[in-house]
Amino acid sequence: MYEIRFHGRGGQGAVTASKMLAMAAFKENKWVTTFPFYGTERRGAPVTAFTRIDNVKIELRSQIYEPDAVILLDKSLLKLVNVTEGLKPNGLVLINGKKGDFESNNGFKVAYVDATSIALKNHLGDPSHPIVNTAILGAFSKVSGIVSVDSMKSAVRDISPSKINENVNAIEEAYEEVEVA
Amino acid sequence: MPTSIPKQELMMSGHAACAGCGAVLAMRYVLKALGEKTVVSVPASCWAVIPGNYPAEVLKVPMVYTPFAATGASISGIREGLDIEGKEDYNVVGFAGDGGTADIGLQALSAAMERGHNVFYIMYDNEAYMNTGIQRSGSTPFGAWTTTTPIGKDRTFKKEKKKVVADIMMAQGVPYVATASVAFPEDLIRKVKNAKEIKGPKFIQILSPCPPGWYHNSEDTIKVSRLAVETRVFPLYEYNQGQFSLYKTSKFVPVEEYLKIQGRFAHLKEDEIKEIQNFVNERWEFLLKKEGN
Amino acid sequence: MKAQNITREIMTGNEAVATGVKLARVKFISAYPITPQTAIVEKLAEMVANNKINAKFIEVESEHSAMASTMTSEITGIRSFTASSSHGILYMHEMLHWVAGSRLPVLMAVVNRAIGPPWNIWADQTDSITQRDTGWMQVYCESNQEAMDSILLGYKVAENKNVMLPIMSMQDAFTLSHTSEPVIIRDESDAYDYIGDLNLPFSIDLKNPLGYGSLMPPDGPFMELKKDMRDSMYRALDVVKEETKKFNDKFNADFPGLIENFMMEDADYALITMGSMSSTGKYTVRKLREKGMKVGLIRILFYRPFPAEEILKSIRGLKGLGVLDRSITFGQRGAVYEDVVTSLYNKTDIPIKNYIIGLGGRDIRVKDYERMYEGLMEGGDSMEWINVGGK
Amino acid sequence: MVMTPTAYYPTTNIKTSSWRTSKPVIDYSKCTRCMICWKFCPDVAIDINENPDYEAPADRIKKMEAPFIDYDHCKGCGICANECPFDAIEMVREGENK
Repeated sequence: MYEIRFHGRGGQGAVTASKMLAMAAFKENKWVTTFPFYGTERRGAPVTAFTRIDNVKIELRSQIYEPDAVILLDKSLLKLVNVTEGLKPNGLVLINGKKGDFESNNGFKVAYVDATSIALKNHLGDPSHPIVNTAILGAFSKVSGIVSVDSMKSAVRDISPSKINENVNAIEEAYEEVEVA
Repeated sequence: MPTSIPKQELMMSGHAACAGCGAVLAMRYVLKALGEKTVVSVPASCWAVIPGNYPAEVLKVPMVYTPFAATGASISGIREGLDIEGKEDYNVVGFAGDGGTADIGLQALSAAMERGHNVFYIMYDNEAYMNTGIQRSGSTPFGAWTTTTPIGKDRTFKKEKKKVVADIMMAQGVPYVATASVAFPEDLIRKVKNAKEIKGPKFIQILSPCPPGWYHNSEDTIKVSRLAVETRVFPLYEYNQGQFSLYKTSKFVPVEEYLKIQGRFAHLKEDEIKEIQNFVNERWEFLLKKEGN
Repeated sequence: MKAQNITREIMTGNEAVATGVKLARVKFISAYPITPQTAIVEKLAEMVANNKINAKFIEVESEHSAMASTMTSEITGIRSFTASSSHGILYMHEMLHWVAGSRLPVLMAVVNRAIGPPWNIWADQTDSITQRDTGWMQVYCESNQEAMDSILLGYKVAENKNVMLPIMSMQDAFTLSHTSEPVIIRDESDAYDYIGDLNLPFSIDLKNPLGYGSLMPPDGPFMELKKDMRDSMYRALDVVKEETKKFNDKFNADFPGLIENFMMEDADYALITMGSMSSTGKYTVRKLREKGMKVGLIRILFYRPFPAEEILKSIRGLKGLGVLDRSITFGQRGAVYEDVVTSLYNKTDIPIKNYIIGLGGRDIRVKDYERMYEGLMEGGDSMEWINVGGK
Repeated sequence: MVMTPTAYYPTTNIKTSSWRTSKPVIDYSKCTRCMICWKFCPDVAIDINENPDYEAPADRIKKMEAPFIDYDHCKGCGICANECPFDAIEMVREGENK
């Protein structure tokens, strides 16, 4: 079982990202569950969402306490949340940002992608509220190897309410641009 | 027969209403106007007791009993269910007292009217909770004694004015709203028939005297009802899709004539009767203005 | 038998319920939105708006009116549905009695959510547990698949001529309602074939103008009617078993029925659970089994009627039993605990513990289950609060 | 089948005459067949006799349907006597002859 925790802000698409990821894995005949932690969700407020992926039916329904990967849709959350809390040894941290935004001495694999720039370039969201979820999923596909980029694109085609081509471009660009520290 | 009242009786004899009950006359007239393709729903009220004990039924049409607050929702469900079955020609009637309409049922009533179901809501207004033994409702008029507005040393009779639900319904934009009286059955039946022409929500408030609750003799039910109209205490009006018309009384009759034959007003002093006369005059002026006269 | 094309989709519990309503050929929906049930109402409204379901949907102003209009629509002979949660269930409490007493086989989907104060929108079964005496059958779902299947099965059981009682189908807030997971969409024509049309023997009929619920004095058949409701509730136990078998044959499904026994064959210690909490319980059972511990789990699906006989059969040979309550009652132990203990009275000497867990959405974790199984091995019949006060 | 709280037993089978302390008596010589008594009866206890000869005075030119009291259901409220414009109905105490 592979467990992913998403951190974002309301309106950035963290919950949708967790669903798209689940959908992509489902397309590869995996069992998936995905759920947000619902607080008083408002635009801008920190949001957490979870996705589990396994080859067999998933029974565990608690929140994810020891994730294999953590995805940050907004690097400013680094000040607010303990990103690596419970992260498994050799776990993956993927950050929407630039190299140097986050340092880890604990052996975690840290990856960066400037999802905000990619989203803006593809006119996803508006300049004050870019929607970065598809870009970050493209990067996640590359650095995790859990779900193929084709499944990711296919999931986005199923779920995106609009701007399908722009979202697919964002996935592809992030897939190319993501860097591991 | 020298009367226009339909002969057909859809309410039967043998019911358990008090002698001289105005509420049974209201039901009798409404059903005469609507005919047998009718379904009635009643909440907790005198009318839940009038049909008598199970298995007795007093109406020749189906009758759905509901909890107190539910009349508006009850008729909504019946209407939509019948429509789904293609029974669009059935009349669906909520028949509730003033407590079940002005107080506990107002929310469900207002919502049902707003949703626009093709239903009748008949409020039989006996101006207090009569089924439970004469407690004050929002529809009890100023000056009336009830068991919860008793004549005591520090607080006597109801000090607040009557909440007129028909006025609220007009303000809400219900397509057909009317007030009626059991003393004027031809007018009452005409109004129900006018309402029937409209596919949408209809609201009619019928003043229905209660001999034990108003402390008048049972033979005076019609007389009291008639005086309520003649003294303008309970003006009769019809609001039909924006057209408002008020029934104008021919002569001035002082409210005292209406009050003095009812024990519930027996304690009133001269200045209090004058105050009631002023309320009545003000409201009459208001209604005249509304009509544009 | 025709070959079944299996369609599996990812959907939330709320979407699964809405899909179940469509498959059950519901013709009338009346509902009032409340978190976390809202998505059911929105999904159904969208289906109606796009003609994907042949039903009338009315947007009422309260849960009381939702249940009142659902009731009267059902009286006209139309299969009717509503959904609610938490305070909405409490607000319609009066109508729940009225619907059951009128013997109307209405179905309501309930998303289990806590009751305030303080405000809390998360999972907790107090809202439906406190309705156990209204005459409604209750089924608690563990997965989104069950959330869908229980709608079809639920109407079938409720409308059985020997039952004629309403049913509520429960799913936990967020843990199912907002969790997406794969669900097999039952074949539409098979579903129609299975469910058939509602045939209410006492529906509104001008030729037989019945009174529905008129005044009954003490010497009228009031007690007899209540006794008949209770008898019917017990008859429903067999009907659930029969209908579960038919359902599973029809759809090649594995709906468990009244209860589910998980790794109980040789178990020494077992926990009784209800709803989505059971999944993490099963996960823990597997984990403990790997360590050689003989533990098992009994999941109650139908809480009303209460499957006393099935539980008695399952617990034979245990050394310890624990009952989980995700609801709170004051001045007595948990509601499910009480029902289990009453059912087993004088029939076993196994010590039975009570665990209060997961109120107000408090997460139910693997280590909580580990603690509970540990507690069973320690022995005794105490009551314990799990994961409180930062423990 | 299950028991349901539904029923239909017409109330006309139930006699409410015992509620009465006085009974209305129609003086057909004064009655004009205006049917006002029938119209205002809350007990539905005044019926219409369709036979135009029913209780018709010999000199009546235009024979009409007549009201008659259903004493099984009349509760004796007195509205009919009070509303009759022709004083054709009198309330008589039960047990006294008229």
